[in-house]
Amino acid sequence: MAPRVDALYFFLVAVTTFFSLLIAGLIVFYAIRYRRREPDAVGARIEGGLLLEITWTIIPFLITMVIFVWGASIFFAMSRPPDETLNIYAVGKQWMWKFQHLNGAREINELHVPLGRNVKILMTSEDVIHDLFVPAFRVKADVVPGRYTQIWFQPTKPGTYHLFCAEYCGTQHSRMTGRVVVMEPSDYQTWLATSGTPGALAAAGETLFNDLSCNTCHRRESQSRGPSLHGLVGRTVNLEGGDTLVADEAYVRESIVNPSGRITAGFQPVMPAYQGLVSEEGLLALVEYVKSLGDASPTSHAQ
Amino acid sequence: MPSNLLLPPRHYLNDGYGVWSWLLTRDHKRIALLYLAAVTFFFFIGGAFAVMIRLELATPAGDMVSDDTYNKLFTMHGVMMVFFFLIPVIPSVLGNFLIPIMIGAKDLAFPKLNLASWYIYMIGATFTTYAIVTGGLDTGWTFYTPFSTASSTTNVIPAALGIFVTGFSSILTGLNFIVTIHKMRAPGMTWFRLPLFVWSHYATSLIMVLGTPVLAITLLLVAAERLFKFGIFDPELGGDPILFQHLFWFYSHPAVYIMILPGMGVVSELVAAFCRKPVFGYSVVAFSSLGIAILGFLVWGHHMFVAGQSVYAALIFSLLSFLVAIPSAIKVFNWTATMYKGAVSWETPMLYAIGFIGLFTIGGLTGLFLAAVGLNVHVTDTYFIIAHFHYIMVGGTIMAYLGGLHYWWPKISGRTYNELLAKVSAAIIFFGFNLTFFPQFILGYLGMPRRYHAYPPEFQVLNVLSSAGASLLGVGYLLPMAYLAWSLRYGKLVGSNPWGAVGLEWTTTSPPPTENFAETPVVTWEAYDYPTRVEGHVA
Amino acid sequence: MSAHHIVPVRTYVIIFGLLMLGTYLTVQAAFLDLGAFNTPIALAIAIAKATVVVLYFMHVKYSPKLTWIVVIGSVFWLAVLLIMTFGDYATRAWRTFG
Amino acid sequence: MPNGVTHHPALAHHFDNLEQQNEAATLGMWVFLVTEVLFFGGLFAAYTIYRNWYPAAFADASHHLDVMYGAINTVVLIGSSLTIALAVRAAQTGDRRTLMLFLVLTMALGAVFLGIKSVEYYQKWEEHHIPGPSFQYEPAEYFRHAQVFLSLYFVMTGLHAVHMIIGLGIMTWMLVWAWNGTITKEYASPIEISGLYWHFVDIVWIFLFPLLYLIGRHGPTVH
Repeated sequence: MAPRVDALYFFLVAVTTFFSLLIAGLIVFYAIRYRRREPDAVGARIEGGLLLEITWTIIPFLITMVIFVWGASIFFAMSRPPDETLNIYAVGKQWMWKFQHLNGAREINELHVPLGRNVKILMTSEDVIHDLFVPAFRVKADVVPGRYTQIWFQPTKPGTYHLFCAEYCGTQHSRMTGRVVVMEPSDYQTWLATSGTPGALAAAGETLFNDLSCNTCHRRESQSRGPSLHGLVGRTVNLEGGDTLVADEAYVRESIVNPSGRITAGFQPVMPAYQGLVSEEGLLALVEYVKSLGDASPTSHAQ
Repeated sequence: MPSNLLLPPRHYLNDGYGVWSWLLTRDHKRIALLYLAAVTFFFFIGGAFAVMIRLELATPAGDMVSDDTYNKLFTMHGVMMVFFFLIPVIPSVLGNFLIPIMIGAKDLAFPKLNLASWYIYMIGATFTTYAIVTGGLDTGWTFYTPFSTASSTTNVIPAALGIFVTGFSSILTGLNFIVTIHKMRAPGMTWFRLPLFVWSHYATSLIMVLGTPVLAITLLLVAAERLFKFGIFDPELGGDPILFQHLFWFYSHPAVYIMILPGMGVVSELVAAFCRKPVFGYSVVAFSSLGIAILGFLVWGHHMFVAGQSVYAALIFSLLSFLVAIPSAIKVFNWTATMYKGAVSWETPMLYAIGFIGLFTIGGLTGLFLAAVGLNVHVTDTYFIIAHFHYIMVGGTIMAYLGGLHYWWPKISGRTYNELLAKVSAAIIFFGFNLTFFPQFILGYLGMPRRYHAYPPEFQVLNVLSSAGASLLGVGYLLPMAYLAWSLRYGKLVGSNPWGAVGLEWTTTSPPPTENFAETPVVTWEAYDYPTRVEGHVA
Repeated sequence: MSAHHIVPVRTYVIIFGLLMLGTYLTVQAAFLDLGAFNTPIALAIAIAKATVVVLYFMHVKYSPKLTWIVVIGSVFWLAVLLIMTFGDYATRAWRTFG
Repeated sequence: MPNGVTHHPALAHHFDNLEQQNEAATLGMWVFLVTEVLFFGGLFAAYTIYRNWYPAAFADASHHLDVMYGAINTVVLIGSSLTIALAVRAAQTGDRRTLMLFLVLTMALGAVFLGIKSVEYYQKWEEHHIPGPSFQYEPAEYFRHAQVFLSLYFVMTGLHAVHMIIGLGIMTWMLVWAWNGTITKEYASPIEISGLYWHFVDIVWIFLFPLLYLIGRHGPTVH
């Protein structure tokens, strides 16, 4: 992604330099060529020229449209993560970054990623708006409390890169920095092995799922009081009142925090709101657990 | 050359003496000078904060002031400069003084309202400055929630209410200008004979009137949410922080056009006067002011490309942001075309105008980097943005303001300033400015985030360059204040038209009488109608 | 307005009657279950009432063209604020493709 | 001084004639009303977003508002629009007594409106429905979003009430001018522009009433 951004950047640098030199050159030339020689000289009476006006409206318009399309295509690619990605969760908190890998490994202000893999980071904040910015990968996105935002990138060169918080968030905004460490896939595997057990995050989610007694309503068989969560993420859910939506991590989080917002068709709004009762890390663990319930059981009620 | 001219026996400056003749005046010219004093005062406070920021950033480690103090510094610099200097400066100083004279009226439509605007501005500005100096404000001039509503512990409510009050001064000035331009033009002064200065202030007033109320309600909601724990912008209580950004930028982007459009109006006057020929494509330049004012309201989303806005909304805002760049480009081309075959003089105001055109071009084109969404993701919230808007604000508005101030100084005071000193200070300002802000483009591309108290060591060289430039710029701004004040007492006397320019303001005496004209002028000539030879011009 | 256009009392009373009717209608309509049409109807009635007040009570019907431009301008700008802000929220859930 | 015409006491020095001054005053008030439209516009934008986000909670919370009070207030305010329109007409025809009568009537209706509003606010205070630390709400799952609705309710109707109070202040000022004869047939523009302001405040309420009081008043199914 970075090379595409750089290409547009240097194209624009060229456009800016060209027009700046053109205008500056013309002004200085006219100022010298037509400088006032006698104190009461007067300039030529030129009212205007329609042809000139049209040319310097159309040409900038065309150039800007080219830049618009180019910029939009890059943005489209940026906002659409590939289907198969290595998912990492990030929680921004006043003045530190907490990263959570699927194997339960937790990192503060450090992020280890494998070379060449598509990495998607799903982010949320516990307090104010932060912004995960890795200049080397040309990616940046605000981390907004109360919802999920995401960035994705594919590291191409091993090494250590800066990670900044780019949205002002208080006293130590400028200390809320970190390092992204891109490792060879083999080194990454060894690092992963030493730092956690596979599937640990989903397991943590399951224990939380049971502790909060979610399983009393949400069970595999269909006639339970809550909709079955098996194979939920990615499936189209029919809501009360006729709307439908494709379930994603944000929908799962929203349903835990504020269930009465969107009620699955055929169910009563009886689920209590867990707003403030579950930490953001807990919510991420629950979301991971729900995603790990991959196989939609045939008897599941809600299509 | 000893000037054998004398000041006119009766003019607005000697039409009453004493403090009350100034504090209770209803003469738009005196109110303009009241604004001049107030605005200059707040400019130097904001400037002091800027110097402290640059001193801090000379070293990578944040070692001059504490984190909190630095956060207050950049917030105070932003608030002072945006709300108390850039927005009011050209409209309330030059606009107030000149619009009635340029359209041949005795005064603005509502003189008492005009004085009330000054008092509202002073109350709001001093109250906010008191709140900032005693407790400080650390939310940035943007007041982003939920930091400003839930997390900040500084004087957010006093500052928000102070800016809320100052906003009304802007609304009432805009209202005054619109009614004056519509209803009080002299006989024969049709819309297309108006000077472009008046056109650009008309467009600016539209923005002031249509945009400022939305900022007012947004700041009121922030204050209400802090006081009563409402749930409007705080996600904890069910609100949405991005809605705050929508409402805030709905005003704050048009606000940047409030800051630049008057500057464009001044430059159109300067280029016409110092080339002594009509502005190339008068009606196109006039309508592009209106185009900027209207399109300016449709583009605010480009401040929020990374804020979590929907992809499609981002694309629409990006497309419209490119469209709003076109009228500005047209203006630059028209100014350049005006200089073709003109009698181009190199007096100080023209140097400022040339500086404006060059720097504004760079500022405008770097805006295209930010309108392109894919690129915005990388450069937003970095020093690239800081450089972009300082090229427009400092390279544009302040250059135009200084140019305008020097151009109309003889009309305001009846005396002229020292030409050599003025040219030297213009050169210092131009050079100091570029040294301060051009390195920041590179810093931004390299990824140095804005509002950072400490930064990685590899950015130090560019930051030191920028800090050096800032000290030069600071000195550069002190010079005009010195020699202009000095010229009030010792400046050479000038006649009613020292530049040999065309315009109603040059037909009345310098300084003009309180009712501007002996009797209401009747306009029969087109705008910028230069005769073949300019008589009565004193070199 | 400048020509001091005097509006007969009868017109004012008729307008008042229309506004009362509008209020009655909007209250009754609220208690009927019209599904998705409830809000549009309520807004339509409110806009109609507002237009009537602007034209007759505020004399815009007899005012010069400039007043019309000011009124239409304010409605247009309010629409820009509402539509473009809501546009972001409406399209947030759309999946991006490609 | 302008050539020879008897200088009307109310004509300001910088205007050529009274007509130009009246036109300027009217245009000035209309431009001010544009700022008011956008001032309230910001609140309507917030209302639109949150009602779209939380339809069920907004409908449920809207049921806690008393439609009867809202309807009466609407009738009262439209009535005051009628009386101020008749007052403007009386000023333009130079009928001083009717002018003063209708001004008093308008102020009375305004006071009635504010009275009913304060009763409603007191009711909310009793039911602990004022957003903030003391806020309580049944059923519990709508707690947060009902608080958003009620905070919007209080900000919008509160701001409207403040504009009503300012309106009453203006009307008192006009009453004094009507009483001491400043308002005449030629110089009726102060009453005209006060009327414009009052009508605007009425229009805001015309939108507030359905949007706040009449959401989902029909049956249990939540839309």
